[in-house]
Amino acid sequence: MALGKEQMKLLYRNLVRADHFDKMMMNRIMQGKLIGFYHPGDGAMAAGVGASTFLGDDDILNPHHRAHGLGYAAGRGVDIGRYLAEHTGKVDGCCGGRSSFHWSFPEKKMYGASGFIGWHFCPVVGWGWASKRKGNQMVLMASGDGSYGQGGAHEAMLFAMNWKLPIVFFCENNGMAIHSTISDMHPMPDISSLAQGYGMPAVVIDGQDVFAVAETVMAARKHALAGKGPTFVEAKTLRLREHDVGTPDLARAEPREAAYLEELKKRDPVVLATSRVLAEKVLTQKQIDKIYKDAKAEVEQVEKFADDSPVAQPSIEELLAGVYVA
Amino acid sequence: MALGKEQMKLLYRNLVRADHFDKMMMNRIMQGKLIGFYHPGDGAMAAGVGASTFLGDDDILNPHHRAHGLGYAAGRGVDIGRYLAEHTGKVDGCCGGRSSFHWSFPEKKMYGASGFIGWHFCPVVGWGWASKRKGNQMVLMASGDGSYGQGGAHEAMLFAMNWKLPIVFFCENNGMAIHSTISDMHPMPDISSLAQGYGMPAVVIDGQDVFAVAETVMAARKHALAGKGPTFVEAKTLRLREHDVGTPDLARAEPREAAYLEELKKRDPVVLATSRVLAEKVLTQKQIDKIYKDAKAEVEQVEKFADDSPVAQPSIEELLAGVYVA
Amino acid sequence: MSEVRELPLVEAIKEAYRQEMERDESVFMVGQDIAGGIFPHTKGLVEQFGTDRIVDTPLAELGMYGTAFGAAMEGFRPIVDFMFAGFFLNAASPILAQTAQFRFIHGSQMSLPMVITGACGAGMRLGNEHAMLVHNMIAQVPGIKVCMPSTPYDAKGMMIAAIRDDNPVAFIWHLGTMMDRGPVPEEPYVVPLGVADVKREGSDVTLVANGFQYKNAGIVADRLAGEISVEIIDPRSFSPLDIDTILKSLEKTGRLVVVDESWESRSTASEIAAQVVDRGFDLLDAPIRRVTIPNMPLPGGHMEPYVAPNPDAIEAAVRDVCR
Amino acid sequence: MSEVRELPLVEAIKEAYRQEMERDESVFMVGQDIAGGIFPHTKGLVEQFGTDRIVDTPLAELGMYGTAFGAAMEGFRPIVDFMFAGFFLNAASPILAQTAQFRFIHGSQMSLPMVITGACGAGMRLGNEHAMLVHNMIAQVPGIKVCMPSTPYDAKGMMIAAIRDDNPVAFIWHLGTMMDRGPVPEEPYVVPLGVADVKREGSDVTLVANGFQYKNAGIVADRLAGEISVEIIDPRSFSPLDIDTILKSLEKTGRLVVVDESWESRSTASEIAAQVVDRGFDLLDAPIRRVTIPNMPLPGGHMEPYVAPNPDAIEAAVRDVCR
Ligand SMILES: Cc1ncc(C[n+]2csc(CCOP(=O)(O)OP(=O)(O)O)c2C)c(N)n1
Ligand SMILES: Cc1ncc(C[n+]2csc(CCOP(=O)(O)OP(=O)(O)O)c2C)c(N)n1
Ligand SMILES: [Mg+2]
Ligand SMILES: [Mg+2]
Repeated sequence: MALGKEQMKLLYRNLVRADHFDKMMMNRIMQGKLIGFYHPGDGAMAAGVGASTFLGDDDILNPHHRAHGLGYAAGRGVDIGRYLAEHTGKVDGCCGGRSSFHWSFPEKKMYGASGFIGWHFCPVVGWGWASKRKGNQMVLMASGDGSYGQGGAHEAMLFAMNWKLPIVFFCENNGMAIHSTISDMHPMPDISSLAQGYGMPAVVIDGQDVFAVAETVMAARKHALAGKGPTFVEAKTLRLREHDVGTPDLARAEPREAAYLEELKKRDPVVLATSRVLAEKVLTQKQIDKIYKDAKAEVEQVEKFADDSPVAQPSIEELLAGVYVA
Repeated sequence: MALGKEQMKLLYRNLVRADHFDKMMMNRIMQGKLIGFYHPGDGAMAAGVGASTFLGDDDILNPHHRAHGLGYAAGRGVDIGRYLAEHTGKVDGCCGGRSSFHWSFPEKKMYGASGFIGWHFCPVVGWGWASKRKGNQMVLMASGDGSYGQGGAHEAMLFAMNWKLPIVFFCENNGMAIHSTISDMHPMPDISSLAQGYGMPAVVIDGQDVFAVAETVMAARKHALAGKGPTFVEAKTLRLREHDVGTPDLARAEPREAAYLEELKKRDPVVLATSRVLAEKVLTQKQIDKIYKDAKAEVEQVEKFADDSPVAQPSIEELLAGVYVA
Repeated sequence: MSEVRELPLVEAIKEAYRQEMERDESVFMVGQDIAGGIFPHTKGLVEQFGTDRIVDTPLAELGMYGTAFGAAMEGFRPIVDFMFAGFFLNAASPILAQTAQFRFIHGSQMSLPMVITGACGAGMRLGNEHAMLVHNMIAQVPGIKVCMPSTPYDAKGMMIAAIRDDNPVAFIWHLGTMMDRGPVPEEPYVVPLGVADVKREGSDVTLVANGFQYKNAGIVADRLAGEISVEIIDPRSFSPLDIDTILKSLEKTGRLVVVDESWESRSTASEIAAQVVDRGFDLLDAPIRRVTIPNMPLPGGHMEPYVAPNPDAIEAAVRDVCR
Repeated sequence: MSEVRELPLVEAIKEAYRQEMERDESVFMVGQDIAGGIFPHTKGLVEQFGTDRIVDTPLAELGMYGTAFGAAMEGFRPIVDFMFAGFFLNAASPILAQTAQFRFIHGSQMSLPMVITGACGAGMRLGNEHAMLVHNMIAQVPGIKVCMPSTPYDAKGMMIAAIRDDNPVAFIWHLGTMMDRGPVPEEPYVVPLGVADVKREGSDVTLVANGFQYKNAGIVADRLAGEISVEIIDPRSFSPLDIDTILKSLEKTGRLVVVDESWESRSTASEIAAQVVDRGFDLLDAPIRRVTIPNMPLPGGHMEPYVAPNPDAIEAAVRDVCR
């Protein structure tokens, strides 16, 4: 499925935006202007943007935890102001400021998040089942290589293949899970080898190439919507920084080597995408400059919105009233 | 690994014994002389006998739930009197009469049972880990096709392959899980396809052939003890009767067809083994008659032992003292 | 009043399923071997509703539960059947962590209308795993309603209430009540969740019990009739717990015994005692006694009858507080 | 008496690991990223003990827990670290069903010497999942001991006790106490499990609290000094629960407040109240108040400080029972 120029432009713009959002979050956490933690997506924002930008409005989108899903949020057109307000405990947060990082935009069919890595392998079965019953929607299920250790991943893949559910298992394989390296945690070179056990089609792609990701996911989506069942898409990516900002960056118990990290930096997806859009004359340098300017302006506006929003401190009674539907 | 004559004799004897034990349990449950339920192994006792008869004393053996593990118990040389006494709530039961079907012989390294199908995929990792540390023992992990639906199966196979643990995943695939048929529950023809996801060697064999089972498992055991890691052995077998005695025998919501069940009966493992030991002159008809006579006598003795044993009704205080190690 | 049909409790539950599935296309059931049926409560439903709405899954509780959990977000109203209620533990993480908090933590924007069900109870002599009443495990965590019926009438009305509720509801039922017969109106009706029921009036002591233990409570009240006047309250729901009805009864009796077929530790019996001593301290004329499974896994074999709560143990506790 | 070193609580725990692993070859640790270390309690251990005994696993709690569960049957003494205690829910089935009943149901022939551990507690503002204290979920089920230390001294002694115990022991620790410093003897020692500690004597009211809440209790006792004399009891263990020490204190005070950083429903606070009203009815001069998280998932953001138990809420409860 070759991309048109307008599609490439949109992907490029979303990638730049996502990259700006990620840097905004890194800056804020270091400045103490974010609640809790932040797991930086630096150098790995292409996968989420590519996977999410061309989904249908009815498709269900489960973002990866890394970069707190910002690549997917950018691709989906989520209101980043309300996203940030949630991460700062403000009344305009998308969950009223009570969720910290558990952001959710049900109207965008991004139902929510959890601190339990791999939790989504449970509801994805029902999302897929419901999508099949409805007939005109599918599920993009994003998560990391680490999450495929969970037993729930097996049950989800089993059910998906057994019932031919319209699900794309989209794995951002950055080769790491906190301090663990994938080679220590998985016996095969590719995570997607797991798909073989169910006869599920699997593709391995360069997750740094936002265009390749979009093409592959859209093909898998078509396959799903045609009633042909799930696909496993493994996007090879990388982790430039520590697992969460401020903690040590180790491989097992040793610091990761600076030279190795320098190598990784060469695969920066924004740099790759920029050369391509320039080479293929999709965008001019001037247009690119404008995209950067807009992204910067959007970040400023997002931060102002979140910072201006009052701290959310509802009463115990108000909170209790939110536990159950009356 | 070709079997010697003495090995074949032993397998044959254990098969006949196991078959007698299974019939004893079926009779007793129908007569109301057994507590709870019984899941008959009728027509499918070869797999357990074949898999367990030649294990080493230090090997850990987790029996399949079907026939309440009697094929494995017979192969392992477990005291069937204490086994039955447990199933009848007697003081001489292997667990003091309090477990019903949760029998256990720790001294035989058969650690216990659970009513949660697939529970064993959790401890098997530790059994395998400990066996690897000790170096001279392995784990025979038996269960049914249904149990491989559990997420724990994935985690166990992942850990086993990742750490090259000495485990044989022995699956008795009878094509059924209560009323569910495997073709409805698993997208591939073989359960052992799952092993491919981890690069784990897998073998599919005729589970009705007690000799083939023993040969295959012993080869997999050797592989495990050589430090080469786990093997998946799928023994194709069948279920002649209802899931548990007294309940309807359905495939989904329809009764299973009589003609189909008649077909299955032709694959009776005792009949198959008898022709072979006669044809290969491993045993004479006279010797076979003796084996049958002995098995019958053993059943009588086992039943007498269990029936003579007093009902176990310890006091609440005695029971409470058994919850924790003092 | 026209005469009312009698039905066994398990058929009352099935009638609730049937009527709600007829009324509302979005209701469906998911479980293991429910098309064929393990207990009679699902038998025959597949013929009427087909495999799109009576959904059998592989032997995998996370995937099975997930079918319901995810579908509920997409506008369906699933009923997920764990066969034996204790098997819910295989999906404890999505239930106790994710389902329970999903609405609240995400800003109370979404609802998860779903019923989590399973059979349980001492009586099969198979021990802890099959007998476990899991109500206390679930009721410990806010975000899921929890209930268990004692009579066929309540069974139908509470199941309909559970299906129509926009919250996740865990509805467990006791195998020891499965074949109990009682009047059940044919038309659909609702027994509200969170409301206890004074099932028998009395003046000397308040006896709280439900499920199979409700029958044991009745045996004890009969035994003591003429001697001690026992008021029996069926809490029906464990969460929310209707403590007001119990406090009101205590205004009359001043004495309380709570029966709970569960371990004593952190049980509904304990919770009721704690709430009563907090809010009704002045009403109490005697210690509150709890009749529960002592703190041990329920053994199987011949031990169930005297280890699980039973009429003798209940009678002793009632006599004790009435001394 | 010689001067005793001060250590942060987390280092006290690490010292217990280290000394027990030096003493006994069969002790090992298993968890996720424990070689690198998430909290300081495992940092550096892999250098001394190697990857055979500091075992990192894939991101898979069933397999991770299974490594410990199975190894315990084979004569090892595993410590399994869930990182955040709430993640235990991913292995709730083998823990709450299998581990808890394993010994008993199989005729008390085997033992499962293992420690289940994880960090928890409000303070990170991430909400329920990361903050959850899981002690009440585990203590509900008989067969596993459960405890949480309040001081570095107790942390070391209780961890050593847990490792040496032949039963499964869940040892949780509160992130809000991680860096608290206190005297910790260098040599190994044991603080017995199941024994509460009167950490501060008083005569007007008994205040039960532990972990981070023990500190809040101290703040309140200081605030009230001269006005209300507060006796602070640290239960240390939740299961078994040392109710005798609390009853003894009540003989003096007649008033009880229990702080429990957990939902109110079926909490340790409820269980203590129930046991006290059962066994110590005549000792009570006032209602028993529980200070807990109200029955809602703990929200994150800026709501933690007033939703979780805090000095103001504790003070109000104490004043209330002392009116
Ligand atoms: C159930 C559970 N176990 C462990 C953790 C701790 N944890 C948080 S992120 C993470 C690694 C996730 O790895 P991966 O899925 O590859 O995503 P990545 O962080 O590499 O993008 C772990 C182990 C958790 N949050 N939840
Ligand atoms: C966790 C759990 N889920 C469901 C059941 C109910 N159940 C008992 S046996 C069984 C089928 C097992 O199938 P399989 O593993 O193939 O063994 P088989 O009975 O065919 O020999 C089921 C679903 C159970 N006991 N435990
Ligand atoms: Mg990763
Ligand atoms: Mg089977």
